Amino acid sequence: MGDVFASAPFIVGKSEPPPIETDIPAEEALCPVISHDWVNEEYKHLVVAASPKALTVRPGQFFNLLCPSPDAGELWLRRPQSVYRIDDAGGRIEFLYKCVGRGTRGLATLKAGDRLNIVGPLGVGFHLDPSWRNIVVLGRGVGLATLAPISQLAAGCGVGVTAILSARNRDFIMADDLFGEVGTVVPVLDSDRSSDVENVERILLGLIAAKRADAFFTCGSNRLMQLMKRLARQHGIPGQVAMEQVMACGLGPCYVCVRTFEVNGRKELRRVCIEGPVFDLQEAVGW
Amino acid sequence: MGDVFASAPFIVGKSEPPPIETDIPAEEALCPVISHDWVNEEYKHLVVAASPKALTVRPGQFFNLLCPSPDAGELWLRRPQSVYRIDDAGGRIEFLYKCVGRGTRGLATLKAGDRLNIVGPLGVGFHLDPSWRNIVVLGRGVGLATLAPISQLAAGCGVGVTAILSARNRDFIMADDLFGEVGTVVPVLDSDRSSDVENVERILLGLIAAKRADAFFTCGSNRLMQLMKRLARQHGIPGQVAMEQVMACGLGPCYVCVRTFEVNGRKELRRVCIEGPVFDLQEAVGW
Amino acid sequence: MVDMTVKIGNVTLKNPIMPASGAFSTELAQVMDINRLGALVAKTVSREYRIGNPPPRVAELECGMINSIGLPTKGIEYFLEHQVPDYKRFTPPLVGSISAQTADDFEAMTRDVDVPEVDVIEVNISCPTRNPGGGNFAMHEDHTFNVMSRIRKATAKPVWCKLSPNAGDVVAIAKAAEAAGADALVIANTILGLKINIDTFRPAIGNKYGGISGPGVKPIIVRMVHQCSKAVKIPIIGCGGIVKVEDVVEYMLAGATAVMMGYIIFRNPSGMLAILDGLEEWCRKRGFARVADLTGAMIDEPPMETFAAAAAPIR
Amino acid sequence: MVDMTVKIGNVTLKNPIMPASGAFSTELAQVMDINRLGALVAKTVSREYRIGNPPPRVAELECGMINSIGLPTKGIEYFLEHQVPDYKRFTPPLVGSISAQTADDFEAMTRDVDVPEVDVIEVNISCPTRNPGGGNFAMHEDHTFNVMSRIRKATAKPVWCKLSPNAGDVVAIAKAAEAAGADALVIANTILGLKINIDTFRPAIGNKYGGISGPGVKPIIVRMVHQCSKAVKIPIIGCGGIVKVEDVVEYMLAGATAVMMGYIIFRNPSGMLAILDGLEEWCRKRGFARVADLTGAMIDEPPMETFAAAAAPIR
Ligand SMILES: Cc1cc2nc3c(=O)[nH]c(=O)nc-3n(C[C@H](O)[C@H](O)[C@H](O)COP(=O)(O)OP(=O)(O)OC[C@H]3O[C@@H](n4cnc5c(N)ncnc54)[C@H](O)[C@@H]3O)c2cc1C
Ligand SMILES: Cc1cc2nc3c(=O)[nH]c(=O)nc-3n(C[C@H](O)[C@H](O)[C@H](O)COP(=O)(O)OP(=O)(O)OC[C@H]3O[C@@H](n4cnc5c(N)ncnc54)[C@H](O)[C@@H]3O)c2cc1C
Ligand SMILES: Cc1cc2nc3c(=O)[nH]c(=O)nc-3n(C[C@H](O)[C@H](O)[C@H](O)COP(=O)(O)O)c2cc1C
Ligand SMILES: Cc1cc2nc3c(=O)[nH]c(=O)nc-3n(C[C@H](O)[C@H](O)[C@H](O)COP(=O)(O)O)c2cc1C
Ligand code: FES
Ligand code: FES
Repeated sequence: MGDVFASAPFIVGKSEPPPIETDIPAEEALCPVISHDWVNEEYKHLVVAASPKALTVRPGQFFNLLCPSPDAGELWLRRPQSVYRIDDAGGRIEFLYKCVGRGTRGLATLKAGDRLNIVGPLGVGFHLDPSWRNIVVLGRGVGLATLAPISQLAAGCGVGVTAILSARNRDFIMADDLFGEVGTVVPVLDSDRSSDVENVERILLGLIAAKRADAFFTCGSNRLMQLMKRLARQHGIPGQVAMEQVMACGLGPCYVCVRTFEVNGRKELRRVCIEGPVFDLQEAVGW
Repeated sequence: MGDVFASAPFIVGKSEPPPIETDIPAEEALCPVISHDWVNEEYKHLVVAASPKALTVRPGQFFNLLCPSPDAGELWLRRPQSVYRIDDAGGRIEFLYKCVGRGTRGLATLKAGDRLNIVGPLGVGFHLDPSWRNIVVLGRGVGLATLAPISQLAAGCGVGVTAILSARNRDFIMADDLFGEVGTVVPVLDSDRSSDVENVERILLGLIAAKRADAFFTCGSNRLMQLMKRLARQHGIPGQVAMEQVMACGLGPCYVCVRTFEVNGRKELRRVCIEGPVFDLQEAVGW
Repeated sequence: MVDMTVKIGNVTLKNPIMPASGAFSTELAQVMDINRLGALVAKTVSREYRIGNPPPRVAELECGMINSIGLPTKGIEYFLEHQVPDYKRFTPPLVGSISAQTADDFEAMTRDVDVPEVDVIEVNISCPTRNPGGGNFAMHEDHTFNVMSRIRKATAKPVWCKLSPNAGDVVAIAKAAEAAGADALVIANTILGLKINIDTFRPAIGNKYGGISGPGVKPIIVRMVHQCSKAVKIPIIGCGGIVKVEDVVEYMLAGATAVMMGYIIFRNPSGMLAILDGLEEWCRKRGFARVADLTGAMIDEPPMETFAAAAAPIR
Repeated sequence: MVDMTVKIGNVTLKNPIMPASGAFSTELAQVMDINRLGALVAKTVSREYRIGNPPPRVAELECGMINSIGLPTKGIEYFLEHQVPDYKRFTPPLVGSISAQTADDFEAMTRDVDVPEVDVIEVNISCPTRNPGGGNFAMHEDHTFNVMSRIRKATAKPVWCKLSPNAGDVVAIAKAAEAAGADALVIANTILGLKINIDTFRPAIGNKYGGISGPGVKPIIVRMVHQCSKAVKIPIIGCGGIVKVEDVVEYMLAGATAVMMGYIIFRNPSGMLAILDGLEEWCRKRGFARVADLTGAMIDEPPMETFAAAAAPIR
């Protein structure tokens, strides 16, 4: 046994991380995969059994996943995915993700019964103010996954939710059933040009006029974020945006995941993993 | 797809090597695994479907195997294994190997239906002189695997075979059925001390006296090789020995697999992969 | 019971497992009990606020990662006022890491971090992500000697000098650091590399060149640790590519007294503690009463296996 | 139809795929049609018979292998009498690789191999397995200049100089080789490393230190190719860790005109031809009419993806 290769402590699915004291908020854990299905040709829905600590995840927070490799090489960095659904009663957390590169292609190979190494819950989640009666969430693409749990939580607190879901066409409006359960769904599509900024602006202005917009939440599109930011500023509506950036540690030390923010006219870099991923909409700069 | 890792042309079982012209003696090929069973707690018997070129392998030649990895790291070097049985009619070649390290532990994970990337047939095999009526093979451990096909070939040519099989105990006398089919088996064991050099010497002397030793073949034990070498020299019996050495290319260029030989009193290094693995018994030095 | 303590000059660590600068902060307490570590090693700090390099700041390689963070820092004042007290909520000794562009500033920085709360000063003269040519003090014997001498005179605290694996003759640099009065050497920082995205034809990371870390660099750095351990008397801290117990053993056999780990923190945030536990277990199984006995225990003779012996006369 | 020819000085190769010295011989014709290669590169030869280093001569690493063969050779006479004619049974140009301990002998060796059958002389001043310290001509600018100047004066044949990745400032060495009249640079030989067997506590290979090759070294050598391609005008041949089409593309984008491969021959003896076919296919798909257009085509600007743009003001 003089020759031991890549026996890193917790090779995907190999051995159990040491138990962590309870006052430590996050953990590295191995989660059995419960189910893993294609939602459409690009997106997959992953359900894993979660430990009590993982179940403390709040909407907008994320986990950093050690994806299995899709090829003969190893994957050396984790991939962040925000929580898509928190099933407290069932002891499960769910992810909804798009297959884009090696990491997500590798993740897609997991089968029910396999185990996935996750680190989390991580980051700053969405904030829900008790005074809000009605919120608007506006998402596109993977942003829908990130916005789902805050919509659920809001509905659970008796807050009205309007979910504007933007997509290429009908097939890519995902989770509309989930959003439908918790509020009103307004799909806007590229295929019929209803996703044009002008149209989304009309819809948002309508909601503001109807007093159905006490707060804005957005994720997944720079174009839509800029729109929401402008309207929020004009109408004095508090807003939150969930951001993405390539990560390494996911925990704060490495400063890999920085993005630009603007606070009182001064630009600064913040780490998406620990100062976010949810930020004040007015401070986000976009690209 | 800008990120492609370890998509080396023929990752274990991934894609087919290009076809090779027929006048080229060896090839890199993917072979479906037919069966793969434990013979005892240390040895495994692997049967693969072979191409016509692989089937041209001669006793004593070997293949260089791209073993799958037993852990999360890759295996970077091939592992040589001599052919244990050539089933021309069935289009199969067989290996009998001992699990000793990462490579053979990885090899052991292959299941029927998997594909194994092999390079071969390689090296210089045993020579069978038409004038020999009776030969003696003396092997121990993995050496038995290497000696099996020459015994089969000899029997097929009507040559008498005495196979002295040395092992720790009865459980490690492998392939005695195969040797039994082709000649007389003389098991010698550590457990009853019949494997002592003195006893093996007595047996060999008996065979020489009985004119049942026109040629000697050995593999797998330095101690037994030295004995056979001495008796062969004393009695003018031609001998051949199959040698091992750690390899890289298995083809000749790299000079990794050298061992010492002595020719006309002068020591020299030879490459086991291409100048062997079968060498003249009197030229082998041992260790 | 295995004695896991190691001595680096006059600093005794309760075990040889440390994080590497730039991969660690107290934020790791989110997922692990950082009080179990041999020491806490802070991210490199420089005098002024530095924003760092443009994203993407990392990419994956065949056997690890390439990074070019560019030493972002909030500057020395922020470090002393906010980060040092933050570290002091925890028990292991604090290693502060400093960087500067001139020997003058290195000397001044040394005086600045020479506060009671900082137990050790690590001198980062080897960050390849600041100068894309890889040119830094640790690339040159005389620069190393000069800057380390100035630092030595400026403080009575233990000073650890972090070397660059990009230097052609790392042994000469090690000797220069020792001669200048360094208490220990950290071998090493990252190796300068380039990854090109063959879809976009552009570098994979924002700063073009970056530092390679992770398992692929280990055999190079283990060699440097061994070479230097034969040439200097001060302790060596091995750093590069450690992801498992066996890697720590290999570094210690090569001559390291302790180790630091960066990459593994990203892969397995609880990995350092798993390795710590595993190392103790390994020592127990192999009959080592003190982990310190592994240091330099490599038998500097060829392997003795059959196949080595098989070519006897060429010895 | 993609034009696969490349020009290295006044030598035109029918494609940029070559084996690396020490991993190739005509014995490879056992498994592949070696006439398809861009050139044949012989194992390094020195004047006298050399037995090489004690086995084991290789071991596996995390991401490739370590070797210390020790340049065994039957000597220059045997090379000229037996090996050269053997190579001449095949059609690609023959690159002879020479090694010597002194500049005098290098000059004499050059005259010796200056025979009509040898098309190119590759000068191996960079083998790390001969001197465990890694010290060879290619570690020093002036030694490189000196020996290459002597060689240049001794022959009118194309001379390729094989550099060492162990040099601290490989760009300076590259410039010295160019100034001395080298027609091309081969970047690079193996990187010096050490693997210790943690069962036996001994080095894993007979010579203790060895040269690292295989995929793990690629990002280091790609960086060196890029650095040197900006500093010299002569063509560069990239060598280190190539195992797939994409690796060849990466080397060429970084500035290489052609490539050499060692390790892949051990892993996939028919791999070089699969890569050759795949490279042509890649060029066709990407609309490159000539493979030579890849050379130096890296866009030397940061990535433009969303996430790069996300930190705009720090540009
Ligand atoms: C906090 C956070 C939450 C996220 N939640 C979701 C989610 O719920 N569903 C979902 O589909 N995706 C989500 N993402 C994006 C997801 O992390 C990336 O799609 C994934 O990492 C890409 O990995 P890959 O190897 O498949 O692609 P790669 O080949 O690595 O890259 C493909 C593309 O993804 C980008 N990318 C690569 N790594 C990261 C990374 N670590 N973070 C962000 N982008 C990256 C690259 O820049 C590139 O544009 C989230 C990202 C962050 C930061
Ligand atoms: C021509 C030839 C024919 C062989 N035929 C057989 C056979 O029929 N059955 C069988 O069980 N074994 C055979 N071997 C030995 C077999 O190759 C090794 O057992 C195997 O390579 C060990 O690989 P590993 O990764 O499992 O062990 P490792 O962990 O790599 O090494 C374990 C032990 O095997 C030795 N070893 C490692 N690599 C090689 C190698 N390439 N060649 C020889 N020894 C090595 C090591 O020195 C060490 O002592 C043959 C070897 C050669 C050279
Ligand atoms: C993201 C990242 C940031 C780093 N920042 C620093 C730093 O600020 N100061 C420093 O001395 N080394 C820094 N390093 C180098 C590491 O401390 C360490 O020397 C190197 O990563 C090798 O160890 P590893 O292979 O275990 O990661 C950094 C490395 C990485 C990966
Ligand atoms: C077993 C082996 C032997 C080698 N012998 C030589 C040699 O004789 N001359 C030489 O210039 N390079 C030699 N090299 C170095 C290779 O030519 C090449 O530079 C190096 O292996 C990097 O390429 P790779 O990663 O594709 O193997 C040798 C490499 C290996 C692995
Ligand atoms: S990913 Fe490391 S700080 Fe955010
Ligand atoms: S293994 Fe390469 S020459 Fe024998």
